[in-house]
This record gives sequence, structure tokens and C-alpha cells, in this order.
Amino acid sequence: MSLDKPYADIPGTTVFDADMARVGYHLNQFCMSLMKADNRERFKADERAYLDEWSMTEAQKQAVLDRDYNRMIDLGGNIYFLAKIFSTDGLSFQHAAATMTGMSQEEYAQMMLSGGRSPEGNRYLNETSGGD
Amino acid sequence: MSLDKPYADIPGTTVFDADMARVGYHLNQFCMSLMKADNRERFKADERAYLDEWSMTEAQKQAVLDRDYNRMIDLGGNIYFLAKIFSTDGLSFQHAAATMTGMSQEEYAQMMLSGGRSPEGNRYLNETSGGD
Amino acid sequence: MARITAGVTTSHVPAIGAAIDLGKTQQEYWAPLFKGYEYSKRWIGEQKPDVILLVYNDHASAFSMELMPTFAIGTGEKFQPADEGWGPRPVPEVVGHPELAAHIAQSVIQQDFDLTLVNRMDVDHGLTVPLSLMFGQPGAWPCKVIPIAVNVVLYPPPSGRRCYELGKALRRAVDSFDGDLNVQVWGTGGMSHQLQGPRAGLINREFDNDFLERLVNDPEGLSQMPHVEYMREAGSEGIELVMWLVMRGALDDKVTEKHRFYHVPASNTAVGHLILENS
Amino acid sequence: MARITAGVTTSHVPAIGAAIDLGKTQQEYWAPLFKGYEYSKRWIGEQKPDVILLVYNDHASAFSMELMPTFAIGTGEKFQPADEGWGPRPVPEVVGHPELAAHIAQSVIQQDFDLTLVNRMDVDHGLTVPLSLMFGQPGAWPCKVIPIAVNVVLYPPPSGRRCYELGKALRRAVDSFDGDLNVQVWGTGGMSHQLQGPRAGLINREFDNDFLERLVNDPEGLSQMPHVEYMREAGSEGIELVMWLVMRGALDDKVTEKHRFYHVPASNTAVGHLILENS
Ligand SMILES: [Fe+3]
Ligand SMILES: [Fe+3]
Repeated sequence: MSLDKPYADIPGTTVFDADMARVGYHLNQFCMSLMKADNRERFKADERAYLDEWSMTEAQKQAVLDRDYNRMIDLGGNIYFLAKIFSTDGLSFQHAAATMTGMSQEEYAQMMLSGGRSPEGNRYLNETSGGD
Repeated sequence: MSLDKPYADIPGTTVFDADMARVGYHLNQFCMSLMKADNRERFKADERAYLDEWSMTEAQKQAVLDRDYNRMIDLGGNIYFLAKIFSTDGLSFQHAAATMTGMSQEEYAQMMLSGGRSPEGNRYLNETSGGD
Repeated sequence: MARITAGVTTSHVPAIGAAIDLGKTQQEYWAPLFKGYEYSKRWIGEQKPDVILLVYNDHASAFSMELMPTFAIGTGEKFQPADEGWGPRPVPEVVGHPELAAHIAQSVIQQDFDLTLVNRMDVDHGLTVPLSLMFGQPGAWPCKVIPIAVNVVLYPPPSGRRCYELGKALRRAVDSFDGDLNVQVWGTGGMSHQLQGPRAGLINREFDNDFLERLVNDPEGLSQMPHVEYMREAGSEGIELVMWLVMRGALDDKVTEKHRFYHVPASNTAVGHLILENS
Repeated sequence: MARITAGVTTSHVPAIGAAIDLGKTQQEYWAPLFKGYEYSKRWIGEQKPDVILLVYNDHASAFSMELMPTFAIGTGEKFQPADEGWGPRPVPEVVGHPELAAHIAQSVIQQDFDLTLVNRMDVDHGLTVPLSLMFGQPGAWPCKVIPIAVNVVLYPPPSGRRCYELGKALRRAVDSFDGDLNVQVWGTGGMSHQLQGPRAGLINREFDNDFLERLVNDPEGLSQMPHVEYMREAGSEGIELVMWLVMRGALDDKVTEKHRFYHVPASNTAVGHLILENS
């Protein structure tokens, strides 16, 4: 409410501000729990049951089960918290980043080797090229 | 080490600064543990055994057993932490304060009713009257 | 538009909480103290604030030497009364205002205050005793409360000047919030008291009354007072008075004094109480 | 007299830590990156700092939305590598310098920075990867480390200007410490990277190289850059670069640039690295 958001016009980007933090609180706290090996084991053994221990919304739980990181971010997740999920899965930041761009991990890795996504056309919503 | 201590010349007063906090760390953390009812019960059942669970110095443990609050403060305790001990004992701040002044609780309470300890003669070490 | 309409300062002595909780307010020892808050209860019944920014210090309850923030703001939905060693006070849970708190945090950090945001913490007598003094014993507190915790336990606390400037930053933050809210700022703690060592029991009426007067009419000058003067003159725990300057900074330069009260003793402490309104 | 002799900046990408821990530094993908740190290892072997003030951000490891400090300083004796979801990194524990840290905390709070003091916390890749890059894989880190954690996870972080001013305050604090210590300040994180959403993978070479240049030669001007420019130009996680300004503020206005390195990519990130010495 009247939080100034000068970053709202950056394409493909969700800034983890107070509003998002409120929406994502329980999702992010669930992620923190995966920093303990015991909890990782329990989560891996029965993801649904483990998620049901947290006061997350059904949509948040489903996004976790689906490993849909863009959706988790829409629902208040922050990537540094969400990293505990793909770390638990034994996957890398690059893997997770690739899934969020709609590219295969190979395509994404190749883009990075070629110098990464250009800022040209990716600075403002109204100039977005739509892909890279 | 080279911490500026303009308060060192206030009589009968230990300021809980970084140096004291370092000395008193485990003593004060022990006090924090008494905020849980279970721990209070365990402490009351066998004070010595409970204290031995903490990496406190023998002098700190003995000062707790003796309920010697001045000594606890000398050894790095801070009164807001130490309050958990006399609260566990069911005793008041006024009781604890009285024991530190060497007065009986009645004498101390009477001093407070009469307007408290005067600042006159109690501002600087070299002018201390020695009592109230 | 949210607006800060008034400020309250009051001591938050734990024994006052115990006197209320144990039904002792009419006893000879306590009656004169509670008489000083009768006007205040009527006043706040008329004011009906929506939100209180309640500036207090945690007394080694939520924070310990594991982690000690200089300024912390409670951005959570609810805060429970702390168990300080004799079980939690039998008072209602404290309901926060997460939207306004988050807005304040964002604004105040952008004004160069290095806040710690806290969603989960228990609140001790420093926060609950002032609520009891002003509201009595309702089944639920009649308004939202945003806890603002100031470190005064581990030396050095923020300076009086820094506290006063934080008040001004809080004012700008509230003024820029869209919701239509009547907001009060309370500064708690003090007045003169020393709870430790051979000098315990120190009370300095002259200092305290001068402080009350200057807080109303010379806050700029008062904000320059160094820590050592608080401790020397008002006792080691008298340093809590820096928190009153947060309240004062959040008000207009000129205020209307609605109420002033001073009483000795409450246990080890001199009780001071002010109600100030913006014009 | 303690003195700040030099500053280091470096990215702290977790994949770099994994490459070191898994013995992949000579692989085709990683070799060019580690080549950029060969000078640095020789340099620091000669410099032999006693203490590093290591400015980094916690990545939701020690701090969560339960409690999020803007600036936290580690005043404890030891800090363990955090378990970030795949077990702790196999690196030595980090040994602090409690006396210097406490001195810095006291000094910097009295310079109006509202620090949070932390005695117990685990330290994540943000702190341990720079140590690995500079020192390799020793059995124990060869010097003491004081962790200084800056919030860049929850918006808003402190401004670049505030970070730069914190550096200046750290300088004054170290200068007033009695011990004879060779102190370095490291600023970590960055350079351009975005780890989230459809824009993930953003790299802005031009921005990064301009940032490197201005950090050395126009830090005052650079410190004015608003957050949104970091995020727009260098990716949402590029905001970590504000931490480099803490390092720069702690050095002389004019510095000697001993080393500069820039490399793309390390996983999702552009790696930048500077070594600057006071004259
Ligand atoms: Fe208090
Ligand atoms: Fe990082």
C-alpha cells in the first residue's frame, strides 16, 4: 500500500519486497527447514505429507510439488529460499534458472557461455523482446 | 581494548559493554534458558547439575548458587538476564536490588518509599559517600 | 492519509504489570500511581487510535547475546507475551499491522536507518505494561500495535539524537501511507532507576522533572545529551529514556501537553508519564 | 595501531565453491576463472593480513523472514559453514576476532549505524567462497575473519551511499583500535546476475566494466546510483554490488589498483575481482 515500486517495470523480474515477503512467508520458512538433513529426508520420503505440516496455500504446495519456480516466485517465494529445494534435489542454480526461462538446461548453459542474456530489450516492460 | 569508557567513574555501577558481554556470555545464555518452564523445573530440581550443562566458569556457577548478584555482575552478568534467576525463585526486582546494596529488603523498600537513593555523592567515584 | 496524532510516554516497570495482574491497583502502595493514569484512560478512550507504534526495549526476552539488534521493527501479524521467568503475563496477544509496519520499514531504511525486521518474537513487560496502564484489562487490545524495539541493554545504545531522528523518519513514513489511520507513537521505559550493584535504588527527581520539561519544550537540545549523563544522573537503567526521544521526534516541533504525571516509587523506579498532542 | 591496508572485491558464486570442493578448477569450463585469481593468491600470501572484515550477504541461511537485519556484525569467536541444502562446504571453520569486532560495533553504532550484533550464526557461500578463491584449500584459514552481513535479499537493501558511508565508519573504527593489526576489507557478491524468472541469465558487460572502473576512480559518484539501476542493468541479484561500496569506503580516496579481473560466466553470473591498496 503506497510502497514505492520503481522496479515494477523491469520485465521478467519479481522483486522480493515487503508485499511479496508477506505472501510468501510460510513458503519461504518451509524452504528454510530444508537446511537440516533430517528434514530433507522426511521431505524426500513424502513431499506432500511434509508440505502439509506448513501453513502454505494449496497453490504454493502444488508449485513446490511441480518444481515450478516461476509460480513459487509469483506466490511470494524468493530464489535464495527456494534454492533449498533444488539443493535438496541435488540440482544447481543453473538448472533452476534454466527452468524459469523456458529453455533447456543445455540451451541456457550455451546462452551463458556466449555471454549471457543481453540487457538490450530487457530493461523495460514495454521494450521486451519476449525471449532473450 | 581502547573501547572508550566514559562511564568507568560512576560508582557502584557496571556498564554492560562489549567487554563485559564477552566475559558473561555463557552465564547470560544460561539465564535465558530459564525462560522455559521445563528448564526452570530442571534447574530447581538440581541447580548444580543444570549449571554443569553450561560452559560457565566455576566462579560464575558458584555466584549463581550463592545468588550473589553483585558477583554475577562482576563476572559479566547483566541484570536483565539475571532477572530470570530471581524470577525463577519467585522473587522480585526489588528483592534482588536490595541484596546488591547490602541492605535488608525492608530497609531498601523504605529508602525507595522515602524517594530513593540520592544522586548527591553518588555521581563520581571520588565523591562516593560509601552507602546511600 | 495515515497521520500521527499524539504521543505518550510512560515507564514500563514490571512490578506495575504484576500489580495489575494480581488486582493490587487499589492498595495503598499502588493507588497513587494508578491515579496518575485515570485521565489517560479516559483520553485514549476518546482518541481511539487505530495503530500504536510502541517504542520499547526488550529486556533479554526476545533477544539475547546470540543476536542483538539496535533497532528492530515487528512486521508480523501477532506477538505473544513473553515468559520472563514466571510465566507469560495474563494479557491479550498483541496484534500487529503488517502492511503499515512493512511500509514503515521500507521508508525508514531508505532514510538510512539500518532496521532489523522481525516477524516472530515474543514481547515482554516493556511493551505490555504500557498497554495495561493505558487500556486496563480488556479481553483484547483495542488497537493494532507495531513493536519497535530499541537496544538499551548492551552498551552502546543508539544515541538520543539518533532516536530523535528515528522519530522524524517514522513520521515521514506514516505520513506517506495511504490508509486512513489514526496513529500514536509511544515511548516507554525510564525514568530514573538503577537495578544493579551498590548504587541500586538511585532516583533523581530533579533530572527526571527537567527531562519531562525539556522533552516537551526543548527536544532538540535534550537530544544532545550523551549516554553517560543519563547513566550518571538517572541510574544505569535510566538510559531507557533515550526511547522517549523517538516518540518526541515523531511529533510536531510544538505540541500540546495534555497530561503530565510523576511518581516515586514503583518498586525501584521513578514513574514518568506524558500525553502530547499534535495541533 | 590497527590499519586497513587493502581491499578486495570478488563475486561469491556458489558454483565456484562447488568447483573448488569437487576438484574441478582445472577443467576447461573453470580454468579461465581460477587463472584470474593466481595473482591474488600470491599477493595475499605476501600481504598476510591479520584480520579480514568480510562484507557479504547471507542467502537465507543464517537469517530468514523470522528476522532480517540490515547490517549485522559477527562478534563471536567462531562461525561454522552453513548447510545450505546439500550439507556444509568442506572448508575450515571461520575464526572471528571478538575484541576487534566489539570495538568496531561500539564505534560504528556511535557513528549512527544501527548494527545488529551476532554471536552465533553459520556463514554461507557468500563468506566462504571468497576465502576459498583467495586462500585455496588450507587446513585452517590463515587469518581471523569478522563477518559483516548486509541484507540484499529483502527489498530494500541499504543504499549504495549508506554502504559507502559504512565503509568510512569502519575505517574510523579500525584506526582507533589499539592492537597492531593488518586489516583488509573485502566486498563480495555480484557482478551482473539474475537468478529468477524469465529474465534469468542477464549479463551486462558494459555495466560491470563501468562499475569496476568507477569503483576504483569515482566511488563518490558511483555511490549515488539508485537500487533500481542495479536491478535493471545488472539483474535482480546484481544488487549485491552495493556491498562493494562498503569495501571502497574503507579505503583512501585515491588507491593503487593492483589487480583487475572480469570473466563471464560462472554458472549464471559475471565474475568481477579487484585488489586495491592504500598508499
Ligand atoms: Fe525497562
Ligand atoms: Fe550472492
